[in-house]
Amino acid sequence: MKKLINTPEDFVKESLAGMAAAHTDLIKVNFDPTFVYRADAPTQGKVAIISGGGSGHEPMHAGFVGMGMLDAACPGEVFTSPTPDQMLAAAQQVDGGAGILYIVKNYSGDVMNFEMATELARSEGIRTLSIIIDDDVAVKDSLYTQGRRGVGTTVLAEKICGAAAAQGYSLREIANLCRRVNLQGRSVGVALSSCTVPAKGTPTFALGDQEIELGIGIHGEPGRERVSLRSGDEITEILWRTLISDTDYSRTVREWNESREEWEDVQLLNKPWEKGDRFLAFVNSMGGTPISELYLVYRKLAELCEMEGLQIVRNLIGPYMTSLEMQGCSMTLLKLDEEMLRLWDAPVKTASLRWGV
Amino acid sequence: MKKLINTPEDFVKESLAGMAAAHTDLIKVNFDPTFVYRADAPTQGKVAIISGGGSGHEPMHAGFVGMGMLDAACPGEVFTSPTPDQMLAAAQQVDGGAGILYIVKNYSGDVMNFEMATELARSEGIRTLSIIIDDDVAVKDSLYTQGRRGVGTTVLAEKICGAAAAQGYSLREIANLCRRVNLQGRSVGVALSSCTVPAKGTPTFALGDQEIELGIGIHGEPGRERVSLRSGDEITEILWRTLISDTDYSRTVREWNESREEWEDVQLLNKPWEKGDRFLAFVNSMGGTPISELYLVYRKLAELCEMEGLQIVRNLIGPYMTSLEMQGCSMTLLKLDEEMLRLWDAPVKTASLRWGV
Amino acid sequence: MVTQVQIIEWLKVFAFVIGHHKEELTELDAAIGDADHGINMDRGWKKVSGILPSLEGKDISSIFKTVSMALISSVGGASGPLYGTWFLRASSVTVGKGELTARDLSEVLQAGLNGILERGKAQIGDKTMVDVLSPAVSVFEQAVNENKDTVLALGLAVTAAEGGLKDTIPMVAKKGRASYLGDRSIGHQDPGGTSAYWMLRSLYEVVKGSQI
Amino acid sequence: MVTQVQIIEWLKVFAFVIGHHKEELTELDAAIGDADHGINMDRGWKKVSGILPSLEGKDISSIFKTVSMALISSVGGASGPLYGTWFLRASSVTVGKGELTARDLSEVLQAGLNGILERGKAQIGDKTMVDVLSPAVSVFEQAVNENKDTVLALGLAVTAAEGGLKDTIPMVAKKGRASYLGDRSIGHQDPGGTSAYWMLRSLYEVVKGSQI
Ligand SMILES: Nc1ncnc2c1ncn2[C@@H]1O[C@H](COP(=O)(O)OP(=O)(O)O)[C@@H](O)[C@H]1O
Ligand SMILES: Nc1ncnc2c1ncn2[C@@H]1O[C@H](COP(=O)(O)OP(=O)(O)O)[C@@H](O)[C@H]1O
Ligand SMILES: [Mg+2]
Ligand SMILES: [Mg+2]
Ligand SMILES: [Mg+2]
Ligand SMILES: [Mg+2]
Repeated sequence: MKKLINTPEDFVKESLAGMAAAHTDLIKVNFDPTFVYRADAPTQGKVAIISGGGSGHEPMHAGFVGMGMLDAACPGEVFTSPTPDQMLAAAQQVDGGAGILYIVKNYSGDVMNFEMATELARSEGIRTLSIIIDDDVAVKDSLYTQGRRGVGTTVLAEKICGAAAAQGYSLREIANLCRRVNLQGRSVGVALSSCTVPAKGTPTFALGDQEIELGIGIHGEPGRERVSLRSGDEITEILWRTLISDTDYSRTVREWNESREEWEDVQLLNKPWEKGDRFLAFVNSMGGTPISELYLVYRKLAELCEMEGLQIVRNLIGPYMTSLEMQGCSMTLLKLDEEMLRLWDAPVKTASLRWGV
Repeated sequence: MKKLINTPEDFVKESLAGMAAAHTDLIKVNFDPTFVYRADAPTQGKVAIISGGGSGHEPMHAGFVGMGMLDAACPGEVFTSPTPDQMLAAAQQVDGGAGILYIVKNYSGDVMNFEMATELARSEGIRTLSIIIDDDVAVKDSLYTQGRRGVGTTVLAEKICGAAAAQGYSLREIANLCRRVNLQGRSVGVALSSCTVPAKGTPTFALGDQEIELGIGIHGEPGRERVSLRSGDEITEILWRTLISDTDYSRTVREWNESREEWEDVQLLNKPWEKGDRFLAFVNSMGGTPISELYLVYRKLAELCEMEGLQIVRNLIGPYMTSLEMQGCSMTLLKLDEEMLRLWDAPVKTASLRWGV
Repeated sequence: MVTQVQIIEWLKVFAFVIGHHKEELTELDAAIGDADHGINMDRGWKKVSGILPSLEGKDISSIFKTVSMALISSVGGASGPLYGTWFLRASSVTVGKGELTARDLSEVLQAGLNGILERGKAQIGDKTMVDVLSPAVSVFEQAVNENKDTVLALGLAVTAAEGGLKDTIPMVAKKGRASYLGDRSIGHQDPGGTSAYWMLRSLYEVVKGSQI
Repeated sequence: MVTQVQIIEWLKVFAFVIGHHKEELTELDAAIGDADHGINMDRGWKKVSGILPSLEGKDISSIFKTVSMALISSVGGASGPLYGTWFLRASSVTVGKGELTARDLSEVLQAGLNGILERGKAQIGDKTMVDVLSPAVSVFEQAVNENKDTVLALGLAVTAAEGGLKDTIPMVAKKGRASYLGDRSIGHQDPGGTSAYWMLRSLYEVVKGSQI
């Protein structure tokens, strides 16, 4: 294993310390428990958006803490969910009195830890809701699995909800918006190489010289199919077809019912896409793939969408949700409505996403 | 070789096509000859800044075309200098009547091609100057080599000169500024892995499992020393020491003499650094190293500078000048004066560097 | 009877066993998960080990509560909240107790399992720790109902747990990361089930050992 | 006498030879440069090949000028401007010529070399194409002064070029990418020198062949 690290145990903390040192105007970091938060938090009267998850996906999430996006991020160990005490402490730190939204990716660990945190925060009198992102269409079934994983749409939901919070939306409105974004986003990834978790020291999985894994998860979870290496255009077309041919995904998720003060199972169904719909296209590097290749993928993606009558009106291209040094990319299409488009365009100032300011 | 590409021959063009498709508001791309230029060029009365070099270093340079930075970029084939016809056509496209500055990295191919382009552009009546960036302290001698290579400082010079051009500086002023930036910037890189040029299909060099190459060039040029793998902090300290212990670098470069209308050899000497000086620290990924590791490097770098009494007042951390999918990083320290700092902070809106707007 | 001292001894032994089996648990998780179960558990149980000396003399419920908090705040992943919840529920049903009768222990095991079921929504056959804990809880309860003594009942429970653990091998995972593998999860033993088996086995060994 | 037809034949043959030695040139460049010299040259000379048919009947100076422009705009790297400059200078000294005497050819070779020296600032012994072209130019000039005929003079020049090429092997590179290697460049033959050798050798073969 070759990495610019000291010891696997210190990797996350030292990386966060460097990040905080680099962006003193934007963020602060707290250790024991670990969380990164806006330097100017709390903003009184503003809903605070908190996300979190295992480390190793940088810049997600800490790189998205700042004006117009996240108020705090809770990084776990590499590829390991953070813990409820981190999430609670972050909530206490950034609560501006208007409530907290936890944006949670659908991994069993993340979901359970954030559920505990939601219960803890609420019991401490902080009005807290959580919304699950589960947009990875590589997972077909929800009945017989943990359900779809949360991937690319997470970044887009964080941006859109962060803008809504900055504009004074209420907690309930933002939770509804976040759920809507999730139901209109679909993602799928491909790995050209594995990655190595520092604590393990050897690659998470093995891929042959001429093999790629379609539908890879961001922790190296096995995808739909292992196929032989093919051209960038062909790979792009396969990913794209996987996205557009996916319809009617239905699942049950647990959301907090504020009137009954308990968890309730909610049945959710993905929104269908139609010709003429407008999209945000997100082509994301898994970490080891340079942006030149992402642009090559985007070129074909734009061509395919155009042919199919799907309008790409915004895009995001780069390494935003990585899997350490894994080579490959993920593709997310998010159907935009007027409100989401406006919120996407709103100013944002974070370490890794910035415009309008 | 596993990459998201179609054929090696089409890689650069297809990637640029995707880039242009993604950023229609910012840039346009021309093929035959190939160059990327600001969608709103030319800006009448503004000096135009043009850079270029081999492809494979994305986002440099095309990702820096836009408001407040480059007016055009000329990408060559992967790791191969672009040609004078590209540079001339770019100059003709973006010339706003106030002249053109070519920012050139010190590689024999780049230098000679840009020299020819300067002669061609001037013979076509476009007032053109060129400044050489040669900041890679890994190359010790200038007498017995091509001299130091142009690396990290290039990105910083492009930003600073682009801001100066936007603020109405004259061509001569910008050329002087660019030269000054170069004389105050020092860089050095380290490779943890090689990279594979698509047309070749096999790694440029071989590194053992426990080896790293200190002082690597951005095309995989051999560095100062091949040493055994060590901790991120140790590597950071070695790179940093290489930078701060470098003084009095002197070389002869060729600049155009406008009064004599011919090339003249100019003797240049690096500016020394002193305790209390203020710096921009640039920690750059070689492509395959994720930002989490860059932050870990930055943490140690900041600590070392603090100890040494060198003040880091600005930083840039991320994959800005890559070598395809190479793992490793480069470190640049640029001593800032008041004017450079002000120009660094000025608004910039490009595909890969954006703030203030 | 299981004494407060035995409880602390059990936690110490379990922490040791986790450290000892760290690589093995991680390898099991590498096959069908994300190769961190041993690391996660060891991180948490190292923390518990550090706290244990300060718990000598405390009542059993407080011990469980403290262990729960330590696990919740350090294990992470899926197993953190699950083991954390197990000890939280164990704490709830042992308030004020200085030692546990066989029936008390049965309640602890039942409450712990219920906590895991509520938190994780797994069902029997989903290839999780539930498949190990659930048969053990039933067998223990039945043994207690038949007035078997604690050691014997625990022995039977551990045997049932071991059976449940082996049964996870041919199962298709339906919860946790392993569920993404679908049929490819067949043929591998569940890592969380394995650590849960060691939790019961450690308890049995401690309680049995002190009796001799 | 070298006729206009022979010049075109030469360019054709050289383009073919470059294509044929593409991998070899690239391998030489891989050892001490960036593994693209064969690719660069082949890209340029493929382009020249495509243009050649349209040059039949043109005067030699125009042919050289067109080839120069094609090379400059397609080879890239260091060799693009160098070969481009060679042909540009060759064009300047052949204005109005339909065929070249031995003395004309000597001037072409001298002008081309001077162009490369001005553009690249390399000196003899820097391990570049200069080390191949320079001895060839001197030998050719001397042979012409001694009134040797073109074929013989070219033969001597090619032999000198080959000697110069072999001489690059023990040299330490001081220009171009290879210079970063320092002493590590010793023991490798210069790629640009190799292609330059083939340029002269192709000319010789064509001029000799047509004489028979
Ligand atoms: N929903 C669930 N209910 C019960 N047990 C579960 C559930 N999800 C996962 N597990 C258990 O957790 C174990 C994995 O734990 P661990 O590897 O520490 O966490 P993670 O899967 O987050 O990496 C699995 O082997 C399984 O026994
Ligand atoms: N300054 C120079 N003067 C003369 N020849 C040079 C000079 N720099 C490089 N060369 C020649 O160019 C060759 C390399 O060409 P090529 O590989 O095509 O370009 P690059 O080095 O830009 O990749 C070298 O082998 C050498 O012969
Ligand atoms: Mg995990
Ligand atoms: Mg080259
Ligand atoms: Mg795991
Ligand atoms: Mg080369």
